Amino acid sequence: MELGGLGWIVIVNLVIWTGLFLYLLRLGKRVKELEKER
Amino acid sequence: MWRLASNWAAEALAVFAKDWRCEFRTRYALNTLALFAFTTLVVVSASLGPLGTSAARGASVLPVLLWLILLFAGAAGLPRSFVHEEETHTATALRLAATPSALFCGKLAYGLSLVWALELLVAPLFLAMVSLAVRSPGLFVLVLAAGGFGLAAGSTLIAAIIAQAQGRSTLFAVLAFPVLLPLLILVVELTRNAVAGAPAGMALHQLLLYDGTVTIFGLMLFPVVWNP
Amino acid sequence: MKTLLPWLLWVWMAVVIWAAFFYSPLAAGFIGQSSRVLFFHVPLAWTAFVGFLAAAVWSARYLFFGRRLRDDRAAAVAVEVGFVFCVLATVTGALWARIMWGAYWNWDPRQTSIILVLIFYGAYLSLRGAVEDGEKRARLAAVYALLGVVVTPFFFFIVPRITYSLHPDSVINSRGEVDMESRMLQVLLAAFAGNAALFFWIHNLQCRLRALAEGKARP
Amino acid sequence: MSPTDLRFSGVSRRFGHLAVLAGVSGEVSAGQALLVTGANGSGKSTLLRCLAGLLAPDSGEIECREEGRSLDAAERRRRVGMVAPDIAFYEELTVAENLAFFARLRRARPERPAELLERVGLPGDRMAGALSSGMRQRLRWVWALLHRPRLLLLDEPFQNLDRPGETVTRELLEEHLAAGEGLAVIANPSSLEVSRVAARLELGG
Repeated sequence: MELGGLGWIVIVNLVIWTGLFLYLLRLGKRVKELEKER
Repeated sequence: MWRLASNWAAEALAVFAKDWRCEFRTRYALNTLALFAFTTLVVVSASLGPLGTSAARGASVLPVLLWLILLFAGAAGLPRSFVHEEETHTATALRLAATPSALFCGKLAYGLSLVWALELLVAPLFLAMVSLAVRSPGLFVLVLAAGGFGLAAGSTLIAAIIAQAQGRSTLFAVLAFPVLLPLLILVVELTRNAVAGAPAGMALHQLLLYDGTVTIFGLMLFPVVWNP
Repeated sequence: MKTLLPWLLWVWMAVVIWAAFFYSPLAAGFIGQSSRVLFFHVPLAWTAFVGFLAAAVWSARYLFFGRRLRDDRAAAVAVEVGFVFCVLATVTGALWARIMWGAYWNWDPRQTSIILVLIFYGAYLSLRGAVEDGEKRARLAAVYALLGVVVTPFFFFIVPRITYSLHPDSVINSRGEVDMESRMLQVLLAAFAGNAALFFWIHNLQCRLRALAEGKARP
Repeated sequence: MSPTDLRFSGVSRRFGHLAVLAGVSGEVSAGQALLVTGANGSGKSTLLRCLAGLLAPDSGEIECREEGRSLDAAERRRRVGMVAPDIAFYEELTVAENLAFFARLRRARPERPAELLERVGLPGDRMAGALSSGMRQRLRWVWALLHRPRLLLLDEPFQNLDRPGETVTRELLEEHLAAGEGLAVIANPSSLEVSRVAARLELGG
């Protein structure tokens, strides 16, 4: 892939963002489960 | 007020005297520091080879090596002042008896005298072994003194922190080096200036500012580190 | 409402990403599309910075206002999450540097500073790992976090002197003005707001998770 | 000088997941002793360390009052004299040098160490590292009493002492309490016969 091209930037950032969001969702689910347990 | 201050000074002095008396009986810190510094000194100047004699390149590289030797020798000997108290369980008695800020000052004075003694040994030997000529010796001595102070102050505070943790010997380097790095950069820059005979410039003010900041921070926060 | 908020943040960030590519113009003097990295790289770095600052504030609060363990927990989580953000900022920065300067790493002042910050907070985390007792760990780590805030400003004077910079002007330039195309600035600030929200969201969840885990351990 | 009182309530401390102390309360006034008993691991030493200000309790109040004023942790620490198995001295220094150092820190009279050493029968010129365990215990007693403490915290105080050693340290304790200004908290696995014990606290079980 060409460096400096749009594709490169899109891919890197989408990886970061989806990663962070998936992490956030998983965390939220775990906290909710644990809080329900109490 | 006056009595309070003189009591405080007497306490700090007592800690300093106690540390040196223990040191003279065992010679642990003096031996390790001196041997460590001397060995690295020989290794460095022997493996350096011709670079040491090339004045142009030497003037920029050699100050780095000098301060790295001092830094690592300090890291080998300085943390002991607090680690030993915790390891031999004398820290409990000291916690109940000493005023924290006076204790910090006593320990700092002890560390400082060790570092200055070390510099007195290492610096002339280093200059002779790598045949480095210093154009402004006054600045060179000043940098050694102020840099040594910063090294002792930072190390004393970090030593107090790691003495209460596990894995002390490696942890000291991990915690101390990021804190000492600005100091290291400044003293290397100033030592280069001293070697080249250039004026000290802003770096000297910044070095003194660093010394003052770390000392005041240590005096203020050491009680929190030392006591629960 | 509460279940809606994460989706709102989702949409917000999606809009920001769209705007970064289609709304904002390209900045002058950058190779290809590379100036668009700005909208991802800069907010990450800012957010990490805010996180570390917040950690120092929580540490000070722990030490001097009540010694509550939840302040310590908040400081620890802020450093951990801030560390991740900081790593991401470093990586995006390095990728951009490869495009612009031809190498991933070239000891630019910014790169030097960010690696020093990473080392410092790495040391903070290893200190936490080396103390078992909760009260002691909180106390020692808080002092170290504050020491960082006192010592790191020195790099601000020193680092530019020992390295030379190719880094573009900060958003607020050396004359203290904001010098940026207004559409770019809008997207940048929106991205920062999204990042900060994301940071504090993760922070909040992690703190609750840890409080629950600690409560569970107690019989 | 006015007498010192100590009161603590709901003191809890855990180490990791292990709750060593769970909500312990008690009270002692000047001239009295509190006797704390309990099996090994019941938290006697932990309680004493909390009272001395060497360990922060997770929850609970420790209040030390003098002239109707309550003291902060640093002031309390200054009034503590402690005999405990984990108190050690500088092995490279002689007994007299150790005590001179601590007398300096404690602002005690310079003659005080020698007087106490003579009472307990301990040679001042012996290296602290070369003491037997019974002599070490006597040194701990001398160290604890250097500055005429208000709060005397004794953790297994007669451990390793021979008959004369126990007699003289019991006398010292009696004198400390008889002066009516300070108090004592005594922790021991089994019950002890000590005069002026006003309250007993059984930990664990």
